[in-house]
Amino acid sequence: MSHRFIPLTDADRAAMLQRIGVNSVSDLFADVPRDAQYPEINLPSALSELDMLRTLHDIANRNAHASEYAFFLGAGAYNHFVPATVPHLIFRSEFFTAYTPYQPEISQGTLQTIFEYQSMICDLTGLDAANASHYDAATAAAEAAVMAINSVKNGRKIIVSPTLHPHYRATMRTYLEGQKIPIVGDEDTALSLDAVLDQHLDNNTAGVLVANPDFLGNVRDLKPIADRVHAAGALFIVSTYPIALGMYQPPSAYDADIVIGEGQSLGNALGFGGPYLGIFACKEKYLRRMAGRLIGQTTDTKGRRGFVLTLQAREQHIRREKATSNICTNEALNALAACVYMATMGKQGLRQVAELCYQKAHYAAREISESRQLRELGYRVVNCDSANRFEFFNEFVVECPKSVAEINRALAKQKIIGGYDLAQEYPHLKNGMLIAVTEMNTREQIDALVNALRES
Amino acid sequence: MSHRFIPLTDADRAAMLQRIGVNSVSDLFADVPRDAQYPEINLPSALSELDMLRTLHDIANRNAHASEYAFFLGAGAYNHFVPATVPHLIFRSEFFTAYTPYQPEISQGTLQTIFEYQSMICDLTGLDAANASHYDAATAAAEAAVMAINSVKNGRKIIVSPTLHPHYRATMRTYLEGQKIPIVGDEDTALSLDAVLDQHLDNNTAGVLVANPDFLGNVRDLKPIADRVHAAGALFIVSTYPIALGMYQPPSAYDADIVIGEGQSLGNALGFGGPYLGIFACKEKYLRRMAGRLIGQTTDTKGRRGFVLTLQAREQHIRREKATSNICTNEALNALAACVYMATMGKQGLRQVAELCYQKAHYAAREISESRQLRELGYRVVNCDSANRFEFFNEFVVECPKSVAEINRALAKQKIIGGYDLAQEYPHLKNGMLIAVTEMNTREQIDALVNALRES
Amino acid sequence: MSIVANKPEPLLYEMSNPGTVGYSLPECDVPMTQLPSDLLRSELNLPEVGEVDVVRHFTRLSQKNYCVDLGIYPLGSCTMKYNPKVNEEAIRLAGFSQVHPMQPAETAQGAMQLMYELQEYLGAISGLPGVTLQPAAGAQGELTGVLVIRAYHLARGDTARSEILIPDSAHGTNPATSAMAGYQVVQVKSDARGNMDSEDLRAKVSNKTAGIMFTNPNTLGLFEEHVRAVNQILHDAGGLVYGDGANLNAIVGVARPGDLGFDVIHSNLHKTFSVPHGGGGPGSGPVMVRPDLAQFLPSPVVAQEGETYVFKNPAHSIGRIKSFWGNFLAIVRAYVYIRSFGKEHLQEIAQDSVLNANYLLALIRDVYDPQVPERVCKHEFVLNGTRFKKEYGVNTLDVAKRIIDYGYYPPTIYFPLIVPECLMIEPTETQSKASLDEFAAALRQIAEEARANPQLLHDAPHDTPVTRLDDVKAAREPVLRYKHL
Amino acid sequence: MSIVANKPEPLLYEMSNPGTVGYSLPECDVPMTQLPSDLLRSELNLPEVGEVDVVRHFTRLSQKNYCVDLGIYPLGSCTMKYNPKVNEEAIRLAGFSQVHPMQPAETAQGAMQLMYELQEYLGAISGLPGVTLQPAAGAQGELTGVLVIRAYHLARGDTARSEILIPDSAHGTNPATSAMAGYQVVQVKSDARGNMDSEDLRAKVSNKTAGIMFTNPNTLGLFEEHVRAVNQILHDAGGLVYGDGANLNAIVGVARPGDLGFDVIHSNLHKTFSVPHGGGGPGSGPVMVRPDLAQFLPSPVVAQEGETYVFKNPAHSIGRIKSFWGNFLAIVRAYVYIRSFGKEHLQEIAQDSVLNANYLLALIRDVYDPQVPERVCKHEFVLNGTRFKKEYGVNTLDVAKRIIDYGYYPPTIYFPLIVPECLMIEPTETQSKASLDEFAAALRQIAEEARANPQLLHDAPHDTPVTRLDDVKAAREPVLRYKHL
Ligand SMILES: Cc1ncc(COP(=O)(O)O)c(C=O)c1O
Ligand SMILES: Cc1ncc(COP(=O)(O)O)c(C=O)c1O
Repeated sequence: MSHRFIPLTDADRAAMLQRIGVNSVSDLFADVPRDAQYPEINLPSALSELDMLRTLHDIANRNAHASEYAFFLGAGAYNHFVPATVPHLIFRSEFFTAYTPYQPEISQGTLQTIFEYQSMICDLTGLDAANASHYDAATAAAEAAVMAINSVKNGRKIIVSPTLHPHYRATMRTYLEGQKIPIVGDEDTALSLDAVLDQHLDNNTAGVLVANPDFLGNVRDLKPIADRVHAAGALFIVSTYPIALGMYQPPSAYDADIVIGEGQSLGNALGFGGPYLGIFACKEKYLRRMAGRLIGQTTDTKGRRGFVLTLQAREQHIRREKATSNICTNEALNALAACVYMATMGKQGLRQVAELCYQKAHYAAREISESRQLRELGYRVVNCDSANRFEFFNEFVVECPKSVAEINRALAKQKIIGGYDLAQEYPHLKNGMLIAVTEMNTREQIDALVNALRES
Repeated sequence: MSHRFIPLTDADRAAMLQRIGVNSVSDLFADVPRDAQYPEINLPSALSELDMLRTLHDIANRNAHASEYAFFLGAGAYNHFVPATVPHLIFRSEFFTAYTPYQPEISQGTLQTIFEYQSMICDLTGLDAANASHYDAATAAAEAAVMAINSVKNGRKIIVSPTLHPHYRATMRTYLEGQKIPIVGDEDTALSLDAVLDQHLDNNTAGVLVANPDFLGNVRDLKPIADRVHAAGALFIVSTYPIALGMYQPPSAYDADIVIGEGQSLGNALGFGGPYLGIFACKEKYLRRMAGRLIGQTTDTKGRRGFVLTLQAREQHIRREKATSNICTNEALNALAACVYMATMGKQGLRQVAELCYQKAHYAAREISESRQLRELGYRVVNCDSANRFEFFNEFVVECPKSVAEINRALAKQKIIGGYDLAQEYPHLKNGMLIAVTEMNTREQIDALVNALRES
Repeated sequence: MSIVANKPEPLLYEMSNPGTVGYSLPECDVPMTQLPSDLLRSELNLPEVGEVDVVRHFTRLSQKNYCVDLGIYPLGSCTMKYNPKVNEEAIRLAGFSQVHPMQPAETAQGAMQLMYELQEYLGAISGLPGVTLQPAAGAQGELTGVLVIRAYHLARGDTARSEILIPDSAHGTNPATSAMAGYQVVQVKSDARGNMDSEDLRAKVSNKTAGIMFTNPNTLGLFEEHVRAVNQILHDAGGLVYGDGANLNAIVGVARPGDLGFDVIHSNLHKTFSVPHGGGGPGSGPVMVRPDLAQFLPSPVVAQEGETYVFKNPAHSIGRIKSFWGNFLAIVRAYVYIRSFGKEHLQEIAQDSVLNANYLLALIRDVYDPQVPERVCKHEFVLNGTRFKKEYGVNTLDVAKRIIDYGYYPPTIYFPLIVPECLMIEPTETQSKASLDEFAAALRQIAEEARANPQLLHDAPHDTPVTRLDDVKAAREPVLRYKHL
Repeated sequence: MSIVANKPEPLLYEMSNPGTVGYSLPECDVPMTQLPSDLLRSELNLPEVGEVDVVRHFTRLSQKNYCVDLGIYPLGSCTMKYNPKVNEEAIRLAGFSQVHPMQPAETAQGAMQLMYELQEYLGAISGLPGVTLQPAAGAQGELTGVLVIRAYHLARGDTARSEILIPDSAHGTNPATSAMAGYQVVQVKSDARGNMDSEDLRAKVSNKTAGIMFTNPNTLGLFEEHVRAVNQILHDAGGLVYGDGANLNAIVGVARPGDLGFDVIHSNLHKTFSVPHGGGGPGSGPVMVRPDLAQFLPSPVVAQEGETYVFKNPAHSIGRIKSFWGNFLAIVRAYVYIRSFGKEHLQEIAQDSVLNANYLLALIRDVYDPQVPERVCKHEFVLNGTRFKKEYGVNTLDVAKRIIDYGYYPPTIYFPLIVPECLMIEPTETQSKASLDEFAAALRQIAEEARANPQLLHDAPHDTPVTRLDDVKAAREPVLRYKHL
């Protein structure tokens, strides 16, 4: 029997071979070494659609998910509300099964939506230009580092803040390894950013990459840092969490040259880590050094507005080994999701999401820090200063009396996914749990977490 | 704040009122009795999308469903496989949010698909013409009865087989009550069809409605019945289960004049009973007496093929009180689902579904009837003749040693939804359980059912 | 894609290639039984097409349809409002879509709770607390309601009532329903203000009158100014008042039919409560009645017993009106619409739909002719095209077809039947002011074209996959199915 | 809808109406904290649009796109095959879509099992059993693979290798990748049969060679006839062989790169294994390596320990290549594609894609000029448009734009760079014979038009929302965002 995904019958095949003028399909593979043909391949047998679905249900059922568990886990990926408009629109075949918009006359849908995405990212970050996406924030960070190296005359190294996401720092190292560009600054993850700059910032610095909110949830005005970085002639690169920008001042306010960020939170599923969305924006003057695709507005022969892929001369298709990046396939559909998300939430909605995150996280932190019982057990919220003032957005660190892994195992039994275990990446935060709270966490869930900590 | 479903702001409203030339919205309601305006309406408060979804999840979680339970329940609604093409296509906005295709130039999508649906129903039933749907099989049965009354000169009553679905019989009675047309034949639900005809068939009979497969699952060659009915000058109306027609001879083979059926099984969700799909087909000569919408093929002013609503002069829009039916909104999207389903399954697929149902049901019946233990407990499969030959499609009756409701309660604890309890509708089948088996029931599930019956 | 959308699409049958499959099924996992060879069919002429071509065929066809999600769909009397996308998530939940109507009530408490709550909401909204969700559409709601009226009279031994009054502006389903229920239809004239002519009404009401069926606001988009008087006349004569709730959108939250003297009403959930129309259906047409009529409602309704929901048969039920319990998945959507607005916002539906209609009318009333220019309309309004026909030789069909060229669905035309060359426009509350401004601009331009270049309208539409189709041919030699070669 | 699709669509920003909302969120249910006023932003210029207009805007825009679900999308090198719809059900399961990458491994065993199994399948299919699923796309797979090669040499203390050989037919990502990894690119010429020129290869290989990167079949759609010899030359020189698996579709199930002498290969899951392209992404580009190279793969990979799946860091890993574990939801889709074909049908993908390409070529080879006419092609073929340009004054861009008028997406053009006026066609295995016949007929007609009426091609496309756009203007004065007034 024919396979449902291949609309050819044996009669078709015979007629086609005849038309081609060969006797059999194997004539079409005559140039493939005979002895290598048709190896035994160890795969399971074909599944019907029904059995496939059953298998997938079984597999999916082995994962704890956010419809059944209360999630207090962030660390770069966040459980935010996705309005129904997003899946409805991005899964329209016309967007979903199209390719990169090479032929603009029949790709205006993708082109205009990505142009709108670029515009919204500019508004959100305050920067001048944004590209049509990187794989994720980690690779956007690496590309930003490359861009800084290429933009700064004596740029020979990159400084990263220790509170930049550990995966981003690791990815940057892998990316820049071949080009022998050192990434410094996170040797001691307990050091403050100022101390790091004291130690490393010099005239050979191409860029300084700082997260805001940082990996531990803290937010601050980075203007003083930016000034130091600029004074040294380096580019100031900020990694951001776009939901936070619903309420906080944009990185342009503290003069960031490049902004990167993880766009997952803008309407994209958690999806066990991907596909996500690498946001990348920069100031106008660095525009032509930016990697990735750009959509530009222009006019057609009849004077009508239209959108095209532009400045392609920067890209690998044309520049080949002189391109600064090899990126080709990107995360266009995730950018579309972000675009639909921002369109649906709008100016007011994005602010409200941010404030809900802020309020709920601060409530959670307060409940934990003010619980005498938890204090006695040895729990302590780290992100509060001596005056007991909290300075974070929606994520904060709790120092626990025992291993976070152990606590999380107990929480999971109560259908709670606890916070990120900082033990490995931030050894100075012994038994540190990084707790994230979003608009998806109800007060009831937060109270349940606090209770569960008491009992765990 | 504005509501998300109403894209007007207060500023808009003010400008619009001004343009209209009134002072306030209440001026627009001046003709509504003042004292009746703005009553206190006892409704819950508005829910955000997220809270709405949470509420719906909670409600849905209170229902046992076929992803978690093994279903052996049919009785007119069946748990069949729905290929992914069906939801993907029918939920395209262009189909889903369109109205009845009154303006054919911009409704060819709906029109052509329904034309294809009509064609497929004709092929499936063997009849000449099919309409674009009734609400469900029950109302299609009622409309068929009306059509018979209008088509047969001395037609003054309708005979129904006792093994026609009880809901269809009840609905026919309600529909025909006002017109004072008696429905007879099911006074004693234990009587055979032949005995019923002996008792009721005469020259005043307008139509005889028989189910095949019948409500108890049995299939037979109805030619002898059809001959008797036709000899009496009445119309022979057959209620069918379209999946069964994947393997069984079409009703045209035994000369049915009208075929009705429940189209739910063709790609429509169980959905707690609706929306479903009333199939209605008839011989050419009765065509102009058929109720409901019809799509016809024609040409446009440039000679291009196109499809239109046709023979509308039969309908209530134009004939008003002289119309034979008041149907207006129908089940077009369910007909589309059936169309996509049949397109996906095709000739071979529909046959295979039918055979799987047949095989699995017969396996189940055999396992039950051949289990010594069950026999000793008092279980007996009714649908087998003295030679122990089974004559049913995918549903059969098991006589149980105790109340079916009680057994079903026990089964539900094991995540099995047992068969339909016949006690009320078929008192002669004391403790009768009507068990349905489809391609969705694995051998494992069937074996689990048999085991559970042993223990219940 | 315009180019693809304008290409002719073959019938699936014409794409069929024997041996191709688009399906897959598991192997048979049980021992085989011999099939009953004497009962098997020999052939089944369904098309044979691969999955990819099934998907492409229907995707391409879909693009030949206009829909609410593309723009304004101002079909008067149809309430083509935006359908919230959250419902698509909701109705796909296995706990709704994969629930069997006959499974034990203990295992379907969620579904029954939702139905019970919707019954309560519709009772509260209509002011008529007896509710059945069983009817599948408005027309079936009408039949249900009229049969309830019939049962009421019969239960009182009042067997002589054989007539139903219906205004001449009524939708065709009203007279058709009355006839189905065994009643004679007596037509009541409309007056110049679009109300029922009260003299005619008084003349026609009698002790043969079982009741009256009317829509309020009516199909002219006008609220019956003497609604209480009309209902009083009926009640005085021993008749009941049936409200065709197709136009409930205009008053939902602002006034309750029960408070206005209606005894029975249906609501088209696919209109007021935003169940998508699906190219013609499915819908849902619950019926609400005053308390003493609840005993006649179809079986079953959902009742609450302690913490448990149960199906109950009303004491003197008219019986079943369809199989199972109603169009449940449509009911879920209406439930969402009501709860999304809630008690705080519900009346905005009516207020803004009426505001939108009056605004749109204000934008065009100098170039088109409102049927009753002296009144404010409710959620829709009716234009009279007589002048266009006389002065420009352009009829309403031409205007409608020309609207297509501007990228909009045309309004309802030639209904209600009492208005010559009728054009009936209903914008709904889900249109923005900007979208009405644009639509009005198009209508104004068309009026200008009708004057200056009527041929443009006669030839419209111009850029559609097909243009005007031969209806006469379609009806004279009906081709209702693909004919195998 | 053609008329709607051809209307200009405003930018969302241009639709914005201050105060309108398309969202809703729950009330804050916790006691409030003072916001940090010194850190707050004063304005955020996002558009303000209601839900209905959000939906309509993007629905209308979607109809301005061609897509696989509308018809053939014969972009050479891109493998635009049909995307099974079952995946849309699959990836919406909460157990996939709502799983956090950092949650404890015990709570994500299903996801890890699926990843582990896909690693095994890709190892089996490629003949290279070390697998990472981390790369997000082909290009990132390339970088990963080249860094693995680099790590291999360095681990052996072989620090002098600074060059990567790349044939002149290569995709731009190959040289760009090599440069990113710190290598010099040395180009190898192609010969007249479309193979690598073996003399040139021998001349360029040396003890400075870290490896070679090539695609097989290559971007001419031709299988490297001396694949084993090439690989032997590299291995003899101490270099490794990187296979760009973008064209794996042509040989999947028929031959394994590992058996042909490749050491490292990536697979674009969005090509061979039917992950939808999403208008440019996301994709997924797993890398497969021979056993001794597995120690260098990115961290982490999924391993099995007893009944449990765990993340493990390879001993001498090159490090992370992105955050988390890879494009998981893309991985799910590839998993479905492989299991839907299974061991019985897998090779049909290659066989039928090659059959389709050769058939299509046979239908048009008398009117278009294949670049290497003497060979059978694999899953795609390349035409040379020089004659059209010379004889008719029609260039390949004109031909491509004219194809749009026939309702198809044009093939890849001007790639590979070594073929003048190149047109590169890949039909994939998911096209029916009938669809190829139709497409060929259109191509033949266009060839005839090029001769008879070249202006028709110069002016194409004719019925699209916009026609040829001014690229120069776009690049010279870039407008990359909406500018607020
Ligand atoms: C005024 C009026 N009454 C009744 C109906 C019939 O309702 P349904 O189509 O839901 O059966 C309609 C439908 O258009 C209507 O407009
Ligand atoms: C031959 C070849 N190599 C590499 C790539 C890059 O792959 P990706 O787009 O997945 O990054 C492509 C993509 O088109 C290709 O065709």
